[in-house]
Amino acid sequence: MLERLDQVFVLFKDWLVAFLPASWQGVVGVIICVVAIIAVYPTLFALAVLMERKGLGRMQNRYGPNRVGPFGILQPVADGIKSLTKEDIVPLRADAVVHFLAPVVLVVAVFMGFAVLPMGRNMVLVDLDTSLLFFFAMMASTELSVFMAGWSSRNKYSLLGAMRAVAQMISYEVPLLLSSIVIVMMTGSLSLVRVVEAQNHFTGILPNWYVFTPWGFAGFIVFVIASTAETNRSPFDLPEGESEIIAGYFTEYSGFKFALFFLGEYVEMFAVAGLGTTLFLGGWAGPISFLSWVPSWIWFFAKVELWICFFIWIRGTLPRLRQDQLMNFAWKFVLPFTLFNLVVAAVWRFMGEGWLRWLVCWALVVGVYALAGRSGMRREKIGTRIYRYAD
Amino acid sequence: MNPLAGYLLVAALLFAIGLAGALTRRNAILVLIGIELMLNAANLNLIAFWRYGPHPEFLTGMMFAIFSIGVAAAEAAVGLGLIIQIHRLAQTTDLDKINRMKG
Amino acid sequence: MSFAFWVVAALTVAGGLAAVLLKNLVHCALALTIAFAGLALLFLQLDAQFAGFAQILVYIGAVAILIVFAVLLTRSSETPAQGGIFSHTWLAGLVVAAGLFAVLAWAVIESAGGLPHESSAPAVTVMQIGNALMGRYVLPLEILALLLTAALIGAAIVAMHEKEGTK
Amino acid sequence: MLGEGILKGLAETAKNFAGSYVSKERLTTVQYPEERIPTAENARVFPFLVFDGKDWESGLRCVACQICEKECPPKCIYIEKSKDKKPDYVGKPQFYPARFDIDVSVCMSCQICVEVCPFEAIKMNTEFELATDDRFGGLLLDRHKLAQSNEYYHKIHPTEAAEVDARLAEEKAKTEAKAKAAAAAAAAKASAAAAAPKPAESATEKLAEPPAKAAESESKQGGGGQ
Repeated sequence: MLERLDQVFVLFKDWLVAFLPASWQGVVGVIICVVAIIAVYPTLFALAVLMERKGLGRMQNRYGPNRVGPFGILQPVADGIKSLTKEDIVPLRADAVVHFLAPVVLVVAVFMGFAVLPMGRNMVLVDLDTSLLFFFAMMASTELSVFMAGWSSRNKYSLLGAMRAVAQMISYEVPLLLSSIVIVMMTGSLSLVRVVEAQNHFTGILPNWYVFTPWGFAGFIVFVIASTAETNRSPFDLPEGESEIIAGYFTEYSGFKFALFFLGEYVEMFAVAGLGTTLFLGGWAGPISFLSWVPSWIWFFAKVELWICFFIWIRGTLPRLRQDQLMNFAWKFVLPFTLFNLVVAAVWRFMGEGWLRWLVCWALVVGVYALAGRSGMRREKIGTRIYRYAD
Repeated sequence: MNPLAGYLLVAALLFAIGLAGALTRRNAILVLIGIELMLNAANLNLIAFWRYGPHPEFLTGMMFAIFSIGVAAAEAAVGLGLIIQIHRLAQTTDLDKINRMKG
Repeated sequence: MSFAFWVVAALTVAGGLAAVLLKNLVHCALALTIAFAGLALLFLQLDAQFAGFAQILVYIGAVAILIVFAVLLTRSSETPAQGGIFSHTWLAGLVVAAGLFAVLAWAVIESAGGLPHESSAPAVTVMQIGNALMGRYVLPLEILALLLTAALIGAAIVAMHEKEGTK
Repeated sequence: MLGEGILKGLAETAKNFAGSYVSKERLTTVQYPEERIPTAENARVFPFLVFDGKDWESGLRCVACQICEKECPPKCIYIEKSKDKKPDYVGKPQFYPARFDIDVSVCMSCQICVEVCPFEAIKMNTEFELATDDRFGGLLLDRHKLAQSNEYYHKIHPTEAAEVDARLAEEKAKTEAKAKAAAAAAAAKASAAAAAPKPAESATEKLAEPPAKAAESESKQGGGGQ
C-alpha cells in the first residue's frame, strides 16, 4: 500500500496512458508529465509568494497580506487576476520582438530544467546521462533572456539592471558549477538519478547525504550562496534593486509579461532549490531510516519548500550588497574556496576509510574557510572622510 | 539522401555563411561572429564524422569537438578583449577605418 | 533524412544568415544564439549529448553574452554605419565564400555514395568520455586548461583600463 | 570568522518571526478600517466653514469678504459675493457667500485661509476619508458640503474652539458695552423719544458685531458641551 502511495503519480500516469494505442503511449506519457510539471510549479510559486510576503512581514513585525480570504491566503489569486487584467505596455522605442521574446525564453529555459530533476522514486521526466550538464545549460540560457529584456526596453534602468544581472550570473555560475563538481567526482556520474541513489542509504539511522561530509558541506554552503546570487535573490538582488534602479531589467514590463518574469524568477528558485536538494540533501531520500516509508515525493517537495523558506529568511535578514562587494566576494572568496574544495574532495577520495580522513578533511575545509575569509574579504581601512566642498 | 552528407552540407553552408560574414562585414565584432560560426560548422563536421565513422567508441571526433568548444571560448574572450582595446584606441570598430599600423 | 533534421538545419542556417546579415549588432548576436541552439540540437540528433549541452553552456551561456557585452561596450549597435554595413571589398568576400561553398558542396555530393550509411547510435556514456579525457586525452586537457587560464588572465589584462601613471 | 554576522542576523530575524506570533506588542500595525487611532487634536486636512445655530445656510459666519480667496497660495477657493444682503440669524443684513467652493484636489492644507479670516468663519477639518470615484466633481466641495456646525468644531478641536469662543465672547462683551454706552448717550440726548432700542443698531454697525452675538449664544451651548 505504501509503495503504491509512493508511486501514485507514476501509476496514475500509466493508468491514463493505458487507454491509448501503444504507438502513442510514449509521447502522451511525456506530455502528461510536462503538463504536471507546468501545473505544479506555478502553484508552488503562488504558495511561495504568499509565504514570502507573510514570512517577511512577520520578520519585520508586520502582519503581511491578510485581507484577501482567511488570513490572506487568496492573495496570490488576487495578484494573478490583477496582473492578467492589466494593460500590456510596450515602450514606443522598444524592440518589440525581442521585448516579447525575453520573458518567453526565460520561462521556457527555466521549466526545461525540471525535465531532469528527480522529484521522487521513478519520478523523473528524462533520465539523461548528462542531466547535470543539461540543467546548467538551461540555467545559463536564462542570462540571455535577462539581457534581451534589459536591452530591448530602451531604458537606462533596464539596461543597467540587465548588465548587473548578467555580470552577476556569470560570476556566480562558476562557483555554482564547481561546487556541484565535487558531487560528480564522488558519484562518478552526471545523472541526477544516480546522485540520489548514491545518497539513499543509511549508516545506522542517519542518512548518507553529501551535506554531512566535509567537502559536501563546503560545497553546500557555496551552492547556497551561488544559487541565491543566480536567482537574483536578496542579498544579491542588485539587478532589481528597487531603491536604485526601480525593477532592473523588467522595469518596462507590465501585465502578463511582468507576471511571466516574476514566475520565471520564482520557478528558477525552485529549480536551483530542487537541484541543491538533489545534490546535497539526498533528493527524495528520507532523512531517517525508519521514516523511509513516507512517499519519496513528499520528502523532495518538503526539502525544496524548506530551502525556499531559507531563501526567504535570508532575504528578511541581509541588506543588499554593493556591486564591488558582490564581485569581490565571488572572485576573492567563493571561487578560491570552491577550487580548494575540489582538492579536499580528492584528498577524501584517496585517503581511504577511517576517522582520519574525516578529521583531515574537516580541518582542511574549516582552515581554508577561515583563511580565505580573512585574506579574501579583508576590508580596506577607510580613514576619516574629508569632504572638500562641504565646508 | 545520405545522412552524413546532409550534415556535411549544412556544415559547409554554415562555414560559407560565416566566412562571408567575416569577409564582407565592416564591424570587427561581426567578423568575430563569423569566425564563431565557422568554428561551429567545423564542430558539426567533427561530430558528424564521429557519429557515422567506423569507430565511434574511440571518441576521437567528439574529443576534437569538445576541445574545439573550449578553445573557441578562450578565443572569443581574447578576441573581444582585443576589440574593446582597439575601440578604446581608435574610437571605432569599423575595420575599414582601422588601417594604420601606428596606434 | 528525417524531417526533424531538415527543420533544425533550416533553423540553424537561418540563424547563421541572420547573424551575418542583420544591421543591428545585438540582433546579430541574438540570431547567432539561434544558430548555436540549432547546432546544439544537431549535436543531440547525432547522439552527442555531452557536446550538445556543452555547446549550449559555453556558447549561449558565455560566448553570446561576451559578444553582446562587447557590442554594448563598443557602442556598435547604436551608431548607424555610414556607407552601409558591408566593407568595400564585400564582393570579393562573397565570391570567395560562394566559391568555397561550391567546392565543399561539390566534394560532399560527389563522394556521397561512398559515405557510410545509417548506423546504430554508438553507446557512449559520459563515463567513457570522462575516462577518455582523463586517460588518453589528458595532455590535451591539461593544455586546454592552461590555455583557458592564460586566456582568462590575458583577456582581463587586454581589456583592463590602464590608469594614468601606472604602467 | 566570516559569516558570524550573518548568523547573528539570522537569529535576530528568527526571534522577530517567532515573537510576532507570541507577543502582540511586537505587532504595531493598526488594522485601519476596523481599528483607528484617534486623530490628534491639532490635525488638519482641508478647510470647512463654521455655522452657528441649526440652519447651515443662514448660520454661516462667512460674510464673503474674500480675504481667504485672495490669500490662498494655490488659489483653490472660489467665492461669489451675494448681490443682496440677507439678514443673518440675528436679523442683521450682511453679505453672504452665494458660492463658496474649495477644490480639495488643489488645496495644500496650509491653513493660511484660517489665519487670515477675521470672522473665525473658516477652520481646518480633520476628515480625511474623502476618496471619490469622480475626481473633478467629487473633490470640488461647495458651501453646503463645507458647512459644519460649531458643535462639530468643538468636537474636533476642543481647545482651539473654546479659545475662539472666549475671544468672540470678549469682543461681543466689549461691543455690547460700547453699544450700551452709546445707547445711554443717545437715550440722554433724545429722552423724549419712546422707542429706545433703535439707535443701538446704528451705533454698532461694525463688522465684528454679528459673529460676536452668535458666539455668545454658542459659548453658552459650547460651555455646556465641554
